[in-house]
Amino acid sequence: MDIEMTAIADFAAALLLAPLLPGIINRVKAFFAGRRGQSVFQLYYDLRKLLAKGAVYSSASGFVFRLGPVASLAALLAALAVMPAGGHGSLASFDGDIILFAYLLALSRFVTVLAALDTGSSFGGMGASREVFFSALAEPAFFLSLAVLAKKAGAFSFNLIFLSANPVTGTPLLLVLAALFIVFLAENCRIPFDDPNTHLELTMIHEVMVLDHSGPDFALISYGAALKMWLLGAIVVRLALPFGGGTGGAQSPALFLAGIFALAIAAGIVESCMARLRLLKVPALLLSASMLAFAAFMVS
Amino acid sequence: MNYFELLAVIVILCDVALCAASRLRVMIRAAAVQGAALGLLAFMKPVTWEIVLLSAATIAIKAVLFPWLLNIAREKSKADEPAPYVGYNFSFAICAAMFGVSVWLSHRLDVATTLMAGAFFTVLAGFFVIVSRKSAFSQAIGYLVLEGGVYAFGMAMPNEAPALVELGLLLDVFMAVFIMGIMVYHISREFEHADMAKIAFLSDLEDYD
Amino acid sequence: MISAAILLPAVAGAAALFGGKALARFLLKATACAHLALVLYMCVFPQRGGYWLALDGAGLLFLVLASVLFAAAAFYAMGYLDHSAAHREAHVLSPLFGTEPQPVFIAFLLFFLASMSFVCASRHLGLMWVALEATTLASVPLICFHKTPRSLEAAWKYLMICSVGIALALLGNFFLTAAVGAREVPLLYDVLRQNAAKLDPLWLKAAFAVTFIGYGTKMGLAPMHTWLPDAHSEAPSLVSALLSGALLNCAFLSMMRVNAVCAAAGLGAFSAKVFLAFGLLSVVVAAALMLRQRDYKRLLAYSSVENMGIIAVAAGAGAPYAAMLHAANHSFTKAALFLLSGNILRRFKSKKIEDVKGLVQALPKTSFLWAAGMLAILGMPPFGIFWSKFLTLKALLGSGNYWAAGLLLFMLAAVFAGVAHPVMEMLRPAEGQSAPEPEKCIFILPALLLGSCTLLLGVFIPAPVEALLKSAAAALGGG
Amino acid sequence: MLLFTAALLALTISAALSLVFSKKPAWSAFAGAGGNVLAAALGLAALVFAGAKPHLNLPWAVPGGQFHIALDPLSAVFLAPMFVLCACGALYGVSYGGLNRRTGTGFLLYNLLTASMAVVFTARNAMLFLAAWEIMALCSFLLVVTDYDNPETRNAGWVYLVATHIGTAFIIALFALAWHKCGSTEFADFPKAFASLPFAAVALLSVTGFGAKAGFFPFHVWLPKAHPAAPSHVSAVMSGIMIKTGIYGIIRMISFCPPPPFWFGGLLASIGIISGVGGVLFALAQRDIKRSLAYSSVENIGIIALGLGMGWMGAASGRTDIAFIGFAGALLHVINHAFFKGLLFFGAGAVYHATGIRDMDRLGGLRRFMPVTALTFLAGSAAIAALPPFNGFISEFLIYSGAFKAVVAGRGAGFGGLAVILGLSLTGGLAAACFTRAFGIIFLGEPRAKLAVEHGEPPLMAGPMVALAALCLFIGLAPQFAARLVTEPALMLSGAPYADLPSRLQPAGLLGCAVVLLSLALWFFRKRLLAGRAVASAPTWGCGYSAPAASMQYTASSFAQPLVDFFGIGTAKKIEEPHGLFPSHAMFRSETPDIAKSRFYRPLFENIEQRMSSLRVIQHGNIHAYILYIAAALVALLVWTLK
Repeated sequence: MDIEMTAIADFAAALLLAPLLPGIINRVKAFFAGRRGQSVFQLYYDLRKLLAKGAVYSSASGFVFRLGPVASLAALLAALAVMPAGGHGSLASFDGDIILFAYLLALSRFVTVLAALDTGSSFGGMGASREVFFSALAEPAFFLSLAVLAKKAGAFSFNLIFLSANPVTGTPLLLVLAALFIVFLAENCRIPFDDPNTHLELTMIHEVMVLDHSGPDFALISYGAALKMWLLGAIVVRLALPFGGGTGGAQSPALFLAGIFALAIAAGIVESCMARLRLLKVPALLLSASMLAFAAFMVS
Repeated sequence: MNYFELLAVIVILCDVALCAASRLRVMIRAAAVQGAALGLLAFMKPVTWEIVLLSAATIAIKAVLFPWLLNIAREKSKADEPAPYVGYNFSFAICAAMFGVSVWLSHRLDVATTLMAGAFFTVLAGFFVIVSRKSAFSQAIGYLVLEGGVYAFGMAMPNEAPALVELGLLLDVFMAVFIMGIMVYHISREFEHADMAKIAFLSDLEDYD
Repeated sequence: MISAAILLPAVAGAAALFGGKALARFLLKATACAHLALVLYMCVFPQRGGYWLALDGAGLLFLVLASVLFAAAAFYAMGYLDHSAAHREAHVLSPLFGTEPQPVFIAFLLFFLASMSFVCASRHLGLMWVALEATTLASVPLICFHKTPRSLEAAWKYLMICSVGIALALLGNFFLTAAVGAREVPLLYDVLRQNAAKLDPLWLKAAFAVTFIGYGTKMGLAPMHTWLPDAHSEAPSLVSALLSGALLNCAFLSMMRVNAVCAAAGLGAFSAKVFLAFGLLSVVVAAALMLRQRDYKRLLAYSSVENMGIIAVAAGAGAPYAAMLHAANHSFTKAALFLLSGNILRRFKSKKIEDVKGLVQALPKTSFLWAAGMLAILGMPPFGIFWSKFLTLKALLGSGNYWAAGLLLFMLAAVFAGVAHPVMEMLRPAEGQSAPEPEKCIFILPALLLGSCTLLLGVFIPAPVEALLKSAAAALGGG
Repeated sequence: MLLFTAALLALTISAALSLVFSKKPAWSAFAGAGGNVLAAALGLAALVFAGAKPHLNLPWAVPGGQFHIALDPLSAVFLAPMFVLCACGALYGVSYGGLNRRTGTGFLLYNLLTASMAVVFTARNAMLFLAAWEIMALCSFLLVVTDYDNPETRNAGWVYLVATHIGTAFIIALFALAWHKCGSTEFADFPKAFASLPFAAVALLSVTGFGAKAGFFPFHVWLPKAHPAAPSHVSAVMSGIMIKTGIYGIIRMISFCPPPPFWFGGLLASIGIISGVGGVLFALAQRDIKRSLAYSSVENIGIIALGLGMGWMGAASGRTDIAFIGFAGALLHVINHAFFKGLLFFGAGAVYHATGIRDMDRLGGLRRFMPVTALTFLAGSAAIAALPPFNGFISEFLIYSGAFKAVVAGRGAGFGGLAVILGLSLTGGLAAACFTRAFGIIFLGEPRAKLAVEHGEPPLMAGPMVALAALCLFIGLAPQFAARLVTEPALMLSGAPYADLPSRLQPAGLLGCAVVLLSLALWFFRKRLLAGRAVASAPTWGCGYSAPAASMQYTASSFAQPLVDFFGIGTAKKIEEPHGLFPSHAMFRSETPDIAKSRFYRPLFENIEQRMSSLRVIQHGNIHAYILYIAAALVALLVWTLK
């Protein structure tokens, strides 16, 4: 694999800029609420603070609790290597890397859920059970969208899909984007599915799983969450913006960054305008995402 | 109306008497007369000393020995004769029907002699007695009559069976009714009655859970 | 030599009848061994047949089966008679003969063997009929040896139904003579087959139909099977072993003789259809009556009806070799199972399956053989019945009647489910089981030998046995 | 071929020896386990050094019988995992079963089971195949009912025996038809027979017959009853290898037929989806560990069926490359499933051996007592949930690639590919749920009931588990070796000219290594960070609740409740609400009976039994009626004859 310099630059950019996204979303929510809101770089400060702190481990937890954050971040970093996140080709690209990408996300979810169960508290179990339930329904939607992309692009590798001669356009594009946006919100536990900054453990999903982590572990987890947002956002962005336009040439990184920040803003807007869905209504939304992707497949 | 026609008619009349008889003694006497008639029928074939020997044995066994054996068993068991499934009068109608069928059958198989019709009628009568009478005695007599019918059918055949087979046949019939007599004696002693309708313990009918 | 095989047991029987208990027991053992030796000798050096008596392949096969089973039953009887004499005073015919019951029992056992040998060896169809009637008469006193009310009822039903059936068979024989017509053709098997073409087809078909019903009653095909479960479950176990293992085969032999004549006269298709219909009906009726059966001896009896149905189906599907192999396998397995059921009955004093608990602790050797025998009779591979069932199915599918094959497979599966459950219930452990009493080898050895015969046929059919089966199939294969 | 026959001999001789020494359990255990391990070594050597056309042909005097076995690449794919897993199972069985009077017969049956499976995979004669097939069924039945005392095991054994027998009936019908058509029982002549038989008949007979053994969804009913009843090392071998004989049967029989039409691939794919989703849903709904693992075997068989369906759909639509990838994925999943399912059953067995409890709701926090089992069970769970560094991902990756290639190809195969993707993704998500539940509830958190558990596991149990976990990781990280084993048979089945499978799997393996290396790096980074700092331990945050109890943790049924209720598979719930001011007792219990059994098989069989036992009335005991039967039969026959 000839790894050009641009791919490495994109990889580094992603690592650096990922924590910005949550900051932007919180800033947009604050703006809508008439508040000034915390600084966009708040997550950077938190990370620096957490990495400097000690840690408190629950007496009930064991080895898996400590392995959770580490393995989850490792999986996300590997997923980043496969995703052409910077506007050019990705570090590693081969037939079927979209499958590996999906299953790396599944691996990070797997170890986070196990870490939550290891705390021995009923809240950890509750969060884990809901997380597993929603991701089981989100998975088919994600794969159906990938199928649509693969069918249009005639190949099933991210690079070839994004740089393909005839990208997805027209109604199929809209349908796939809608589906992927719903999956983006579900996977990153944004508002319609889960409220990231709620205080009532009974309602949390993602937050309650990481409730017991502290110090450097919590830093790794928050950084992982930001990275995950970047990854899934990159897919939506690379599809939405009219890159390449059939030439298959490299797209300017600046345009890509603008796109991903715009996506963050859109997510912030959605979060400000909607309240959390009732738990029993969430599966309906995920199924609608699958329907959208299926419709896209039919149409294209 | 040669003698053999007469003998065939006697066989038929005995069958009718059997089907309609209400008391066991009458049935035994009718079976004895029929046995004698069948024995005499053997002389239809060209007479050789084997034929004479055979018919004498038949008469001795069917007309003399069986009635004596059955009467002994009957007195010892002191069993009263249970009513048959089919009323006596109605059995007359069945006799007529059976005779009609046997005549039709003998014409259908183009062997239309009275003896052939008589043979079929006796076989059917034997079946009827076994099926309709409840007492074990009457079943034994029914079997005897059935055997007689088949023997008569053999007589009516053009070519005669070898003597050894005839003898074996007779020996078997004798042994069969002999053992039946003993069995009836034991059943009547064991169950105090010989009504086979009541003796039906061996069955798979009891309902399962 | 052939007539010796018949006269030897007959004479021994007569001697036993009037001799003392010791003489009778000695005669039983001696005759069993002598008869077996004679039969095996006749296998090695085929005998030239006479006018009345001759041994073709089929006759020889069924004679060997009868002889082997009789030897096993004879040795089992040694232990059985000591046991039963000590426990229950039984006198069936003794008042007439004024002697101990045992000699009478042994005498009729020997008469039974003599009559079966007579059936296998007779060439003349009329003579064969006489022999078959003799087997019935010889076996009736054996069934009601213990003179319990139930065995008397069973014996009477057996006698009455079989005699009526056999009388019909005699009628069939006379129909056959009518079919021969005026020509002086004696009812000799080979002669009949040679000029079968000249027989009047209408009479021949009628003769076949009547003899089929007659001998079918003796063979236990549905709907004439009604006597079989009663007789085989109420008789002493060694008698039911002989009844199931050897007697049913003789009835099948006589039926196949008449079938061969029909096939030679070109009516093979017609007779095959009759065999197939009655065979399948027997399998269906037996399967229905085996489901949720609560008496293990009746279960074995119905299994005999089912296996006779399978043999009839094999004959009907045009696979005489499969029919012969299945008859041999079935005889060995069923006889072994009946002998074992005798052990179980003696230990648990009840024929009800739910009364038999903790068989494994109580009778370890019997329970192992019982489980193996049940697996064998259900057609699991290491045993021979699997192959004969497979061949029957192949013949059925080959001859194109797929529905019959489907029905047979379904019924076999139903029987498997129906039988496997009670057998597992019998082997279940029971709490508070008394120490297992020593099982006398006289009760185990015969069943073990018979079981190993069927295992041998399952694993590896030796060449001489193969030859015997092939010649038997050829003898009855007919035209 | 000599090595392979040596392996078979080693198995049979060691089986006999273990019976002979049954008086001295230690000796019989040594003979049995040693024999099995030796046979495994010989067998694997036979696979590696197989000669040009290795086959052994001995006469066998059984009607149509011929002892004809041969090794070919397709058999090798099934034999390799069999030898490995059976050897591990033998070692595991020594300490799991303990040394008692049953050890001798246990190893006799276990080694005979291994030998019969080996013969099933290599038999080239229908009679030998059937004999080995039924002996395998008989040995596994006797092993399932080892614990004969409790009625549940007996019932499970009975259901298993009847199910296999019915399945075998279809196979017997198939072989009988073939024997009649081509006049010989040699598999070499079967193509001639199957060419003249209608393909639908052969396909349906083999899918039903072999599907019943493989455990396709409608026929799987015996699997969740039989596997939990068997001792763990036996259920590991049954789940890992024995149900694969069904898959092997289908592949072998269809390879004799002319190239199957498109609908056959569609049929297998739809069976795969139903079995996959249905199996994992019922695995989620079970509280008994081994029942859950048994249902997940049904799911994995569904995944294999998806791969095969993809293969045949690809072949039918002329795309041999899709066919190749589909078959390669299915065959690789056969191997992978054998390893990780065996590992999981060993883990469940170790838990049962230590605690005597199989109900997950009463277990928990076992990682403190059984660290090795916990670690290996974690590896097994990750592998079965098809997560990257492990082997489960590699085979599903292949099936996915085949499906995506079909989607890219478009037209008919496209929709087939989409269906496969949908089935696989749903099954993957649910499998992750099922096995996070299994591992989390059993090994993590606090013990939910008082458990009398001694620390650590016997070495003979830990060894095989570690070995299998290492094997799963090795195939996951370096898939090119396993790919080489699978390439040839996949080529043979798909008819593709040439395909470079190792290079297709290489990147997936490399990224697996990347994940492992990154985790290690981050682990040491974290350890260095915390080196100097204060690391305290405190009770878990219970949102301020004053007296948190271990029983307040999420249990297996509550963990699965959202998913199980969403898909609605007939869970029966028994609830006793607390009532009164000071409620004393409340109880919630949920039970999920098998939907196929309760809705389809039970009513069907009761109906049949009802109808058949109505025939019993003919045996009522009255002699007169009996004689009427004879008369009626005579009249009927005469009328039919003379008409």
